[in-house]
Amino acid sequence: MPFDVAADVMANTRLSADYNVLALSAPAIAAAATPGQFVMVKAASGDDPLLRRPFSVFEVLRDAAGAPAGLSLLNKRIGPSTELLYRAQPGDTVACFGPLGRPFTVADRSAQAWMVAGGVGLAPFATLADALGARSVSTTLFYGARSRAELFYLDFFRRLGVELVLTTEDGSLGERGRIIAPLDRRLAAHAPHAPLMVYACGPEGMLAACAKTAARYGRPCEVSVERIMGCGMGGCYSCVVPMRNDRGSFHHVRSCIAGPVLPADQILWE
Amino acid sequence: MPFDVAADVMANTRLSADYNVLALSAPAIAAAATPGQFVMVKAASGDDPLLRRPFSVFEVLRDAAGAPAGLSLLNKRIGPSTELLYRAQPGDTVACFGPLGRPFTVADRSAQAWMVAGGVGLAPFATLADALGARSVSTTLFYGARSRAELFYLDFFRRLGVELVLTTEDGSLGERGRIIAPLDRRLAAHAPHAPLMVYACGPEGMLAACAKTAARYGRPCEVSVERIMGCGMGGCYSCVVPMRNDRGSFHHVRSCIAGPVLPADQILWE
Amino acid sequence: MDLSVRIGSLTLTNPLVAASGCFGYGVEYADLVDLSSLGAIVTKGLFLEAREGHRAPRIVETPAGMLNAIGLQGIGARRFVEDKLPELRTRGATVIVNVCGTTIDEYAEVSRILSDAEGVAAIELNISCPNIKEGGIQFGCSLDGTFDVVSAVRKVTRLPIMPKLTPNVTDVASFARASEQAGADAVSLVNTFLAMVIDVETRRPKIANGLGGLSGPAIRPIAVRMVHECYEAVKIPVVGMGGIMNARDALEFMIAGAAAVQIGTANFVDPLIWTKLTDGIRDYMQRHQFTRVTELVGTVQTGPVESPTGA
Amino acid sequence: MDLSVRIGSLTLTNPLVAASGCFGYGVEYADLVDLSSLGAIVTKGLFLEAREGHRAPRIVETPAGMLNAIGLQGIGARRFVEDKLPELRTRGATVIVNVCGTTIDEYAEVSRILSDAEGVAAIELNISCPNIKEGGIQFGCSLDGTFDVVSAVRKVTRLPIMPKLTPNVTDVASFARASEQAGADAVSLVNTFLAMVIDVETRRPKIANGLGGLSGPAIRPIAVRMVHECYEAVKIPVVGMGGIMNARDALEFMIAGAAAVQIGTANFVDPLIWTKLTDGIRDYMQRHQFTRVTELVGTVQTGPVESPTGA
Ligand SMILES: Cc1cc2nc3c(=O)[nH]c(=O)nc-3n(C[C@H](O)[C@H](O)[C@H](O)COP(=O)(O)OP(=O)(O)OC[C@H]3O[C@@H](n4cnc5c(N)ncnc54)[C@H](O)[C@@H]3O)c2cc1C
Ligand SMILES: Cc1cc2nc3c(=O)[nH]c(=O)nc-3n(C[C@H](O)[C@H](O)[C@H](O)COP(=O)(O)OP(=O)(O)OC[C@H]3O[C@@H](n4cnc5c(N)ncnc54)[C@H](O)[C@@H]3O)c2cc1C
Ligand SMILES: Cc1cc2nc3c(=O)[nH]c(=O)nc-3n(C[C@H](O)[C@H](O)[C@H](O)COP(=O)(O)O)c2cc1C
Ligand SMILES: Cc1cc2nc3c(=O)[nH]c(=O)nc-3n(C[C@H](O)[C@H](O)[C@H](O)COP(=O)(O)O)c2cc1C
Ligand code: FES
Ligand code: FES
Repeated sequence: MPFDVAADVMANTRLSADYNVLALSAPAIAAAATPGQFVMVKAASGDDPLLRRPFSVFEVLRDAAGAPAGLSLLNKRIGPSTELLYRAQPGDTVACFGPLGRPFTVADRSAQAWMVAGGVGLAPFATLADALGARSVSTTLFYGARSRAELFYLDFFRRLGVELVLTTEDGSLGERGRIIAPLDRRLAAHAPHAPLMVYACGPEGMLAACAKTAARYGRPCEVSVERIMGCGMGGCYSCVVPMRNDRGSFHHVRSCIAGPVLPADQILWE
Repeated sequence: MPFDVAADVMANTRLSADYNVLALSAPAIAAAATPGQFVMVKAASGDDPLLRRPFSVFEVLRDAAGAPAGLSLLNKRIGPSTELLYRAQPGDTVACFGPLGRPFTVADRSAQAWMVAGGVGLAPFATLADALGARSVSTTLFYGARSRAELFYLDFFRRLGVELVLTTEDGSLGERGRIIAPLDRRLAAHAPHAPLMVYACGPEGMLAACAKTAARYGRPCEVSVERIMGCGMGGCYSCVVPMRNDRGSFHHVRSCIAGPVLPADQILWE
Repeated sequence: MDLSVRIGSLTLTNPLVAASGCFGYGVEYADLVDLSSLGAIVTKGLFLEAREGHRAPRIVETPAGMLNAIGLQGIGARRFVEDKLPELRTRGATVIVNVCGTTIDEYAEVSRILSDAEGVAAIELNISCPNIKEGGIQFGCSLDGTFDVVSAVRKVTRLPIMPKLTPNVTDVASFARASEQAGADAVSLVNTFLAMVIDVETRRPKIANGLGGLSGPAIRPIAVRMVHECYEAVKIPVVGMGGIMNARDALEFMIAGAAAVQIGTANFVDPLIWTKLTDGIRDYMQRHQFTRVTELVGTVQTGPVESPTGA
Repeated sequence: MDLSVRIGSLTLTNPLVAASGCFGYGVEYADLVDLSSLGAIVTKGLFLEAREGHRAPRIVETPAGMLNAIGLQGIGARRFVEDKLPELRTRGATVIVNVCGTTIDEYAEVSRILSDAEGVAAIELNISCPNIKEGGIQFGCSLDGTFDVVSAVRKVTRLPIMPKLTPNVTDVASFARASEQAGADAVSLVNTFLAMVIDVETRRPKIANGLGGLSGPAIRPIAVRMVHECYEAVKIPVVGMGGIMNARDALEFMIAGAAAVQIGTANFVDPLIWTKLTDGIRDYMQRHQFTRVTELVGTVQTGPVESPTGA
């Protein structure tokens, strides 16, 4: 069950001119969250912006005794709500409702886990990497961004023993280009019978490419989709994704409750 | 001419659970402001609250060299905009447009000046007291509030040599009751031919009582009226006050440009 | 303190109702909110058959509001009765079904199916959805159409009928009167305002359907005015909505003339709004010494305040 | 880059116009804003005689909007010509006068006085003020009334005439058509939405007049839709307004079909908005490679986006 918390801002760490990590005090949500779930957040006090916005739970923060004390958001500033979250300071409170949605299926030790992140699509993978690490799953992060300055938390993942495959559009770190290229090469090289699970989060085009690539090599793939969400609870039918059905047609599922994590091969990519 | 400044918050001093003094960096406005003028302020970044709100210039703040560097507002929290001003922190900016409106007529040394303030109506009198002090006008502040905890800046006025007459509704400081009572007594006792100017700012009922009392003793009185203001520039006709005219009738004047300081005896009190 | 209100033969334990399309089928919220504590819930609009609705994006935020064009995605009347109604009954919900139709016959047929089912408390006739051409607004924008739909449904059901009026008309009160004359037990209003948001970079509408319906606090002052006009025009109860965000807003509608209120968009912003609303209304009634919430309805004094200026 | 636009025989140097009632008589802003840099300014509404208007409070803020009922306080047509017009001419302002009337004859008489004066560029016929009963809305809510007022004024003036339409109707495009048929050179819209805000503590309306008109960003999505409908319905230019707060919003209206735009409420929030608007429009035109601002008008593509789902 989700909780609604008037969360105190614990810290705001600016990562770049557009990215920050906002730490919120919300023990109940933090204790319940599983990798891939999200929260609905509202920073404004008035009616503009009106609606809450969906954000992945980035980190679960723990107190000295190791108990869940809060969560952090990896926030990218692109409009009014993300602007408010970029500017939030200790002393402010943020309305935070969650955890919500269907999480990733955490692979077990018999499989390898490949996480594919584009830009702010990194957000759900910190907790997923944690969970995979707890199961000793061998994990790789494919992570692409515009430039070196927008590849964050690399040491965090290294510390968890996650292998990093990086790309930047300007070639300032890792391979130059998009993240699908190394993913494709690695998939081609991967032993056909070694179990593997692909997880992806990022822009729609990247997700579609990732889904196609995984399918080409017959690998299961879960993607975390991003739709405009009004409620996060299945109430408004705004967040639909067309999914193939048996009858060769499609039906619209609400990605806030059937997702945001969905099986890539069932999505009717547009 | 008024200036529009995106003013940095320099300091926020909380005076009580509802009152604060907000210091804003706005040299151009500070240099131009005269006692009784106001600024139109917007603290929200979005469209809610939408409109700016009028605030008296409380203090003109000066830098080490004595040059005007900013201004402060004496803010009382009563709704969304004043709530934002109560919570503002250094690092925030506030849109501030001014100075606006017709100021007080500063008495000259031949007269005594009596300032009558109710609650947050104290705001315009800090700069007026300064200006009167500069002209060596003997000045008294009649200042009423709900309780001792809401009588602010007494030392500030004492330092300027202003005589204080205080009332509180609960009797916790000064005389118990409303400020009109001591004003009335003092007026009655004041030598009929000694020139005197009464200035008043506060709730509408207090202003009307003050106007009536001053008129009863034949004393000139200027009041700073408070109307809901949409623009502060004479553009919207929202802020009107009915003023008597020669033909025994009334006309509506825009208190943002004809006031906020108006001759008390011409107002048609309701 | 008595919070109960009556809509025709139906008594609601309190005046707070979840608005259609903003609360799924109710079951989505069953673990979060005690459904039996709401005055009623109105379901997402239902046609006879299932519909997939419009493609995404289906909503866009606007200043203090939102535009939606969902396109009435829904599972159809029969599957609703089979799949959703049993759980809603178990949870103790008072269920009002929002009925859609492309023809008068479809309205009547859907209403008949719901009347035969166990657990439907009332029917809200959606003759005002601005988002699909064949979604009923052709009836809702014509006095004859409104009269005809209500009359036809009146013939097939004894459940309370409440046509939901569109605000996109010159004189909404005349539609309330037409509904009353056709035998409606109540009217509800407002549905959303037909509106448009354009992405200037692409020069395309921001939602896939092009036009959408505006809801949320932005429209509240218009909705309050319309509810008041209908209250003055008819004797049947008026159920008010449009941008209610808190107890103050709910009270504003009741004081304007609403016998009950619906909460739509606010439920997205605050899914736990219901107890806050009840608490706020109770607090107000205590402060103003009302013992029955119905005493509040229509108490707004619109007469001019006397003024010495005579202006 | 060419920002000029045409309204009948009148050419404006740019499409940015100060809306009636939101810019006084223009002279109030003359020291702050270079009046000649605006496309035009529309004066506060003028009757034949002076009026004191309603008593205060005359406005109340609403979510992302405001309600006003000023009651058309004004100095009357003749005093405007004597007292204000000379300064406006000196300042180089293009002056459109917002003309009010309680009768068709009054509209004609005021228009005649203004036509005889030096320095009036066009007439905006206010047949849509929701705030006073005899303020013209009786004409603006009837197709015949609209036709009759426009025809009568057409007979007495060769100035461009632009009736200002009310949004409080079912089909605003039909009013644009009636205006066109009666000889209008343009139409402007929207005036404010009739609305109401109640103080729940006193159970009285928050503004003295009871009802008022809603303006500001809250109404923008509805206004954009209406401007687009009128653009599709008539050949004469449509002047759009309703909640424009910045260059993006102005562009949105033009893309929807507005030949020029008016800025009302935003002027209160940002009295120095004008250069920001011009800069923003220039920047957009550069980025999107438009050389004439008129090329933008009505370019919205409302057709459905193709979709593999066919939804
Ligand atoms: C499940 C999920 C998880 C997400 N996790 C993150 C995250 O961890 N970090 C992060 O920075 N962003 C995340 N996002 C995206 C984030 O929700 C949007 O960036 C944010 O809503 C933009 O709001 P705004 O007011 O700043 O911008 P706006 O100007 O309102 O919108 C800019 C763009 O953001 C998208 N958007 C707007 N409203 C919504 C909405 N209600 N729901 C979804 N998208 C919207 C639209 O594409 C829009 O064009 C996530 C989205 C989803 C659906
Ligand atoms: C010339 C002038 C000088 C003022 N100086 C000060 C000052 O120095 N310190 C201070 O604390 N307050 C001052 N005020 C009052 C201040 O403007 C209001 O308290 C403020 O606008 C309330 O806004 P809100 O959003 O907090 O409350 P809201 O909930 O919006 O309003 C609460 C009440 O405040 C009043 N109000 C609302 N909007 C306006 C408006 N646009 N203009 C005027 N009154 C409004 C109304 O009576 C309203 O009922 C002054 C007002 C005027 C006219
Ligand atoms: C996402 C969404 C979906 C809606 N779906 C329906 C619907 O199916 N049937 C209906 O009658 N009204 C529907 N409405 C309208 C609401 O029930 C309500 O009339 C309107 O939103 C105004 O109330 P509000 O401002 O509280 O949301 C919908 C509104 C929204 C926001
Ligand atoms: C305070 C105020 C006064 C107004 N007075 C008039 C008027 O005299 N004549 C008129 O035609 N419109 C008047 N209007 C309507 C505006 O011109 C404009 O049509 C409306 O406000 C919508 O635009 P906006 O949202 O940009 O303000 C007034 C609006 C406001 C807010
Ligand atoms: S966000 Fe409302 S149904 Fe998914
Ligand atoms: S506040 Fe707009 S005219 Fe005075």
